[in-house]
Amino acid sequence: MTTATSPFARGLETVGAWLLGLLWLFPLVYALWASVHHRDAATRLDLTAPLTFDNFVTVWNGAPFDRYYLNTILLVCGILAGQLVLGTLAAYAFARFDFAGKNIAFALVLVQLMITPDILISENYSTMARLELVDTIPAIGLPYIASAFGIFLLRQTFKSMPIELDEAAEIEGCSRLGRLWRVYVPLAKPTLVAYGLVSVSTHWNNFLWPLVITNSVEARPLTVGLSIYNGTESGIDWTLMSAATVIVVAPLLVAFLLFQRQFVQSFMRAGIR
Amino acid sequence: MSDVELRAVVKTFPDPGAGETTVLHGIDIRAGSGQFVVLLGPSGCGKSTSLRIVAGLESATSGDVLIEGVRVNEVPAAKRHIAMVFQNYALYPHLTVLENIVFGLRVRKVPKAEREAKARDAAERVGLEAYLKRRPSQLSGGQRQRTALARALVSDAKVVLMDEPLSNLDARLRHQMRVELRELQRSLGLTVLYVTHDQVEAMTMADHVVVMRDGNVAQAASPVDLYTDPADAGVAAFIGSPPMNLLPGRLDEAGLRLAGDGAGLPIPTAVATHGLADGRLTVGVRPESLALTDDAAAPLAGTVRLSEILGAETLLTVDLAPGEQVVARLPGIVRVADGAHVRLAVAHDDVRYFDHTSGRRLAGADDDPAPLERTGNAR
Amino acid sequence: MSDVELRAVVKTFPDPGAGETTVLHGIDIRAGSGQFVVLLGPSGCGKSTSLRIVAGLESATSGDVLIEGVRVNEVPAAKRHIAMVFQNYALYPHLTVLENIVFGLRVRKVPKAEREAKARDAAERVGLEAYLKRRPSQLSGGQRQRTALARALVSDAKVVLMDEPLSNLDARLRHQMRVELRELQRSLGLTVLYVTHDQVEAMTMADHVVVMRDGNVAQAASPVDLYTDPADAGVAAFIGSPPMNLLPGRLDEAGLRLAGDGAGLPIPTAVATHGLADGRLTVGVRPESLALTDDAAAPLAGTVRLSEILGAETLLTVDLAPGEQVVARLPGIVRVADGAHVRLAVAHDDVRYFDHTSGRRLAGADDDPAPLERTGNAR
Amino acid sequence: MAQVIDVVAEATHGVPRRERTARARDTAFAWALLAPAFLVLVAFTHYPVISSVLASTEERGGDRGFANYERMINDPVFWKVVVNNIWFALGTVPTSMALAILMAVWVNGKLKGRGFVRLAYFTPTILPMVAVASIWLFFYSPGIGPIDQLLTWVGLPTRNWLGDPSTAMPALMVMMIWKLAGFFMIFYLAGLQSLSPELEEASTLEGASRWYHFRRVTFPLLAPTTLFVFVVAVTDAFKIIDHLFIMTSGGPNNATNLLLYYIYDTAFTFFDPGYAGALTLALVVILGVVAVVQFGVLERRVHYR
Amino acid sequence: LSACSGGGEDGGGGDGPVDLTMYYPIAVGGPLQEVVDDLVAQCETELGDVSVEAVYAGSYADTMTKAQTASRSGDGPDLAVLLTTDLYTLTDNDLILPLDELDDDLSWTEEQFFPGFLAGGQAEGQLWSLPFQRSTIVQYYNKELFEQAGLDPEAPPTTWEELATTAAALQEAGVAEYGIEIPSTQFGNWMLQAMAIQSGVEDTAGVDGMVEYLGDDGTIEAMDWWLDLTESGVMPSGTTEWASTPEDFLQGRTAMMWHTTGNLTNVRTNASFEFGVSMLPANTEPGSPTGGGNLYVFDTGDDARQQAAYEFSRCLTEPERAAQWSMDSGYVATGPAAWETDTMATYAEEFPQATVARDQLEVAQGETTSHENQRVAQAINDAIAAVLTGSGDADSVFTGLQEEIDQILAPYAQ
Ligand SMILES: Nc1ncnc2c1ncn2[C@@H]1O[C@H](COP(=O)(O)OP(=O)(O)OP(=O)(O)O)[C@@H](O)[C@H]1O
Ligand SMILES: Nc1ncnc2c1ncn2[C@@H]1O[C@H](COP(=O)(O)OP(=O)(O)OP(=O)(O)O)[C@@H](O)[C@H]1O
Ligand SMILES: [Mg+2]
Ligand SMILES: [Mg+2]
Repeated sequence: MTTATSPFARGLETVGAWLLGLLWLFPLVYALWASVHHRDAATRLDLTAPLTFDNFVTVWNGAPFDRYYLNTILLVCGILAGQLVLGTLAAYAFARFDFAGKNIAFALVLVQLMITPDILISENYSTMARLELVDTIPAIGLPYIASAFGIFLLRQTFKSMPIELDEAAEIEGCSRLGRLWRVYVPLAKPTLVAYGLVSVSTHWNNFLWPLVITNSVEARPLTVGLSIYNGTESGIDWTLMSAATVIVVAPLLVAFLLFQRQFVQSFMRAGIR
Repeated sequence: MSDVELRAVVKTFPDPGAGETTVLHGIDIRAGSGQFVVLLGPSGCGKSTSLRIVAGLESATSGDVLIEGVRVNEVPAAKRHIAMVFQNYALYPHLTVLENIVFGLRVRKVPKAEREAKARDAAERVGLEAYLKRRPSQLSGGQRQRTALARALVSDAKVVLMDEPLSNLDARLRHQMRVELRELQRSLGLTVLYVTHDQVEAMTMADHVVVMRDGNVAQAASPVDLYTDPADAGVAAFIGSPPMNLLPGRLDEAGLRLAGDGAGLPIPTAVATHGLADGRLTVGVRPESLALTDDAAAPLAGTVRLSEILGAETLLTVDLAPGEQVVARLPGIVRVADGAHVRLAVAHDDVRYFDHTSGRRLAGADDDPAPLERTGNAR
Repeated sequence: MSDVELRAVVKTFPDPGAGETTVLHGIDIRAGSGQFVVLLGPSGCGKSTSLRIVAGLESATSGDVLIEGVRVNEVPAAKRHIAMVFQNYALYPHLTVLENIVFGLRVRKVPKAEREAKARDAAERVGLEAYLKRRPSQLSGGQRQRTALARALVSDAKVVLMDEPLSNLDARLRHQMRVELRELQRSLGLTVLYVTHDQVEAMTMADHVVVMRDGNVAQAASPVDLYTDPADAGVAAFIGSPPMNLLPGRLDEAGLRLAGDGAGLPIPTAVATHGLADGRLTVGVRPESLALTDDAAAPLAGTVRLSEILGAETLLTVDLAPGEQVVARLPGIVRVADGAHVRLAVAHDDVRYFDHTSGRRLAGADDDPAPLERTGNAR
Repeated sequence: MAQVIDVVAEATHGVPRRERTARARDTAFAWALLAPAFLVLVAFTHYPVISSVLASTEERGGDRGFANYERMINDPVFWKVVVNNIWFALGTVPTSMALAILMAVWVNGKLKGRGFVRLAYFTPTILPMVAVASIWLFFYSPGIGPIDQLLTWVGLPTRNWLGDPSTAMPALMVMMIWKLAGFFMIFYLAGLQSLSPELEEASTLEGASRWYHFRRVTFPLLAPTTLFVFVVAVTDAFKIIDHLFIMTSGGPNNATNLLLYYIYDTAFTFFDPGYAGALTLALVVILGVVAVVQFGVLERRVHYR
Repeated sequence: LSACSGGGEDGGGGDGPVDLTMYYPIAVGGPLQEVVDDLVAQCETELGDVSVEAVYAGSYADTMTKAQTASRSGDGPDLAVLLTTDLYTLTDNDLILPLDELDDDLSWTEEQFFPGFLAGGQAEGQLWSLPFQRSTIVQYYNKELFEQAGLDPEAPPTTWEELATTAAALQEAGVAEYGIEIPSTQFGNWMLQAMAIQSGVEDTAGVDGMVEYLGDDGTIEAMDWWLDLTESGVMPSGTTEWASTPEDFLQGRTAMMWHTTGNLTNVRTNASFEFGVSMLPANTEPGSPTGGGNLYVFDTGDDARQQAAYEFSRCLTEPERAAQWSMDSGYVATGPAAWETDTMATYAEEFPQATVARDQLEVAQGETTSHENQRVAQAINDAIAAVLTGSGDADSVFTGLQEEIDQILAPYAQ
């Protein structure tokens, strides 16, 4: 698209965007930097300091990270799958149907947005204990699979979709669920991918509830491994903490790079005029 | 058996500010099984809304929708087995042309081979074979419209609704599609409700034309009847391209006086007997009933305001008096200078008379037997 | 001064699968200042793309875009001062009709009173006064199109691009808009590039018509020249509604033989001298040049396949031989039974001759002076 | 919430019979769609909230009463954290939303190195909050932190950012803006994808500048996303407390303490579930009121399609 | 009190092994999980019929949260390592058992543990926990910087005046940005308690779960001194972060710091310079509070398990293992016997800094422990921050603080 902006203003914007980007990236860059330096160099920002991978070795040996990866991947996939299914169904109801109790129901969903599950861990622990799920991966995920955040987000997305496409599919004999699956979901792909990334990031990094509800290595996620290096009585060792952080987030960075194209695919209204 | 009927259907929309606006005031439309019914009417008169009510996309505020004689008001659109070409296409932007076309077939679980075959056939009919892999955003306007058309063609529905399905196609393609559609409709026995603004489509394709106006049915008849026997001045003025000229006329001793300095027309017997209180009426003359003449006794005379050469014919807009114009449609290319003074002959039989206030056709005029009709080579 | 020119413009799109697809193959289009230029051509031939390149919404892969003689390839759209009616309207869904219309005026900080006045005037021209407060989603198709039109009308741009701006309007409104637009264009001295599929619009509005085909300019000429002197069979077949009949012909001793059992035509002098190797050529006959006759020596004869009564005229499709049809356009309502055997007279002067392989107009044929043209009341 | 009453009223009168049956069908279907989500919501949100609020009426000794609420009204720390939270929301929400939109517009356009910049903006979302807090703790370290090093370099006096009540809160706000802007950017970016490019073309032709187009077309059309982000941003301003555990623990002297952190402390550090329940109810009420206001004012103005 | 009667059964009894769960935090950096697992395995073998699942439960706070949450669901741990200061919180919530109920004769504890550590487990005339990972506050100093500043690296300051002058001297010499850092966040109350002890305040550990020393003149004097240090510039102004103080010390930004002995291993492995550890300086007398965590046996209502848990915790705290844990973690070995083991003796020789904490125990008081302990600690921390950041003078803030604490503790007053 050609726009009214002059090349100069364009350039200025590019510079601005990049500067902001570097600023935003700085903490991660710092983490990367600290993770490959000795402890005494890490906080001195001495650019000539020698590199080392000892931190990674130390951290990797400090916890069964391989198992934690597996658990975390199972966990976030499970949560995401649940959230997408439950969220899509619920959002569809809110976005496209007019039904008795709609606003009450929506308000009840929003309550979850306002309460972080962290303060409900006591009650939720009891529930899990009653379900005999303590110390299992499903127990970590269950409280999160109905996400008000996701329902609200998808409701907004579905509501902005051209009703014409829904109508066209209805005429062609598509059932209500069929339309959800064949029209709404594919059209919401940018949002779904964005949501997926955010959800995965969130649960990948969630700590307190997984810590409380699990006891064994077989069920625990990565962040428990990371936690050993975070703010302890003896102070923070930024190099180990950074190395642990890098180990934890590296897959997320890769996932982001892989998926980012998916939410920049514009073809929204081309079929309608 | 797949006849469709709207009975006394009223449709009201909420309107910002105005509270509500009623766009259909109790219309009755019927399309018999296997019939091709065209809805015609000015922009905004409720054509699309009527189709959408038949399809079940909009619910009638009151009145009944019947398909095969059964009231279907409560049946959801997905269960009505109707195909539709939307005025705004409504193509799925995330699917290719092929996928768009087979969408309904996939929904109905038609086996893959079969649906591909059907889709290819339909694509060929509309000339899109080369574009099957494209997304709608990569198509031209006409190609999008044809995709929408093909999508309706592959469905097995016996009732097909089409909302200006050819409006963005060129004349040649449109001619071709017209023939194609009509043949398909006949061979499959489809019941078609078809909205168009194209007079030619209306006249050539329809078994039956429903002329709508302001949310009412103004007249429903066969195309020829509509042309020759318009129920009122409004319908008369709407049919034909360019439409019928409507001129104010006055009966006096000498005859029927029209605007301008022409000689006027002889009083038609039917009208004379009709007893018009003040002697005023509206006279309808089709452009093609007018011809240039040198006869000083010609009923109409005026100065040429505009001459438009269409190739096969020429349209002459003639100012009769201030604010009074007639359009004459003359065969071939006719060059007349703007501002020239011309006289126009009127084919008497082709004139229609209407009440000057209500616009109703004057009853007596019906006496003349099918007056526009003739046989043979007139030219 | 606001002439617009495309010079040797090539446009290539990336195409899924195929790598790239070239939709414009180096076209030259020129619209002089104050000219009304119509782009005509089959669906998908590149008309909208050409307009978008002029507007700056699409950049030319190669070639130049000139406005007022200055190359503007690099000038962003916003600085080109061009108004456009988009084929798919591109209305702002969140703004009312009024807000849509005044959008550009607000951009330009036109004082509120002035822009309201302008908008109301434009809305009145297109008959939308009653809908100013509505959102696009609450409008009918035609009303949306008119909103898009009004939006272009209020702009002060001297160059206006219109992409099938009347395609969804009824005949009456379309006629009215045609006159309106033309007047506006003349009085403001606008340079208009206008895409249409409507022959009448093309013929009546254009100072100049550019016929496009497959991303090339097939012919550019005044409307009448185009009609009377088509450069090749393709253009001939595209102009006119229904278009010119193209029939295979053979020269033999007796004369020019056409398909079917008709008597054929006398050999036109021009063609005879042209020296056709195998004696084969393509003969173009406009539907309105055909008339029913009883003369046994009529050049064409066949059985009626379809008769379409349009009211003012009747279209007769006649099978001459298997696979060979002609369409005749007869004035008035003509009732002929399907399957009847008819003979058709041909107005000799109106016949055009084309090379049977290349489709080129045979040079000699140009000798005949403006043959379709006549004066007076032919009927 | 408020609209509920309308709905109930609307459901019972003024609707033609046939529309009522269609509505009944919709109702059944919609609730079937909602059922799985509600099962989980009720089990893991509503039930625990109710039981913790019930616990708030239990007093030491086993009686029921409102002592915890009385105590809340008289608790200066409670009022302090509420006020803190309001400032925190005011300081973070508008800025992070504005930045998010700016970022989204930037990385949606034809920027050079778009993919990289996009990743840069998104990193705060990827990084675990505890790690982020540790890193920012370092950034803010008086003297050795990069911020102070920069200040020293340009000759400005350094500060004890987190140790000084007047700078601790703004310092945390900056970090939160950093954290949230990139997060919201993703949703704006997805929202931008649903806008028809033709609209930008149309307004460009009319001579609209990018800013004008943004203001008059893009932003209004992004309203559904904005409503979402706004509600989430406000609740997040009340909800995100992970950083406090590592950075300030709410100090110095409650200068950075937030309501939820106080609730958490009360429940799990002070072992006072009753009072925590009362505070929880206060949180839900505050956010609920804010949400009702947001919806009441905005939902009506949001143009969905 | 739901504790059931008599813990008569010996050694877990019953048939088959008893399955126990133990929660433990890791409060000092590094991979200590393996060490814990090793200790646990040793005791499993030794006791024979118990099997213990040792669950890492995050920080002390996380562990407390987890223990509390799980116990409420009847799914709690059998034993856990928790802060000694959480004692009253645990008893007030009926989560733990007094060891007297499990063992009629607890005299062995007096032999095995330093009395200063043992005191942290005593309340209401009963013993509730066994010392496990214990610490005190010590003074770390950078010998190299001392030398550079022309000070005697073997003569760290032993009084407040000396501290102030040494710090100022270090700073003036330009060898470090700050002379001393005493962290005031997170464990600020602990630091303050140390200063109060040094100013001669008694019963800072609290009496029967009540805290009464905050309004004392000595406490206010301590606070004033602390404020002086920050204001004189030998220490950063405002509050000083607990978590980043060790880093400042390791970076040479500060020449001295007060910090937990739990940090010893960390400093030892990461300091690129010679450092010394000394007892905290005295105002009127030397002194420091103890800190760290003890092993608690939880009230699970199952006699066999409770008994087994007790046996197990006893095993874990045996001198050999206490010595090993001390060397691996940096915590102070909990009793004389542990110090006398061969390995520990060698270690102390190699690394004499480790013995300072032990020696300091003689003048140590227990860490402040009260009902509503965290709330009280929070209140103290807030008051410290208020003074340090200049929002009130020590006198009025601490008088107010004592009133506030009295109010918090009023329900527990007998
Ligand atoms: N983004 C695109 N990618 C690939 N091909 C495209 C794209 N846009 C248009 N085309 C192709 O370019 C050709 C010309 O398109 P254009 O829209 O200019 O046609 P048009 O002449 O306006 O047709 P119509 O009358 O149907 O609107 C078409 O064949 C179309 O399929
Ligand atoms: N959602 C709506 N709210 C209010 N009025 C509406 C709504 N939809 C349509 N209308 C109005 O109803 C009338 C009929 O609309 P409809 O689309 O049926 O017209 P149409 O006959 O198809 O016209 P066109 O030929 O222009 O497509 C129009 O005047 C239109 O403005
Ligand atoms: Mg319509
Ligand atoms: Mg086009």
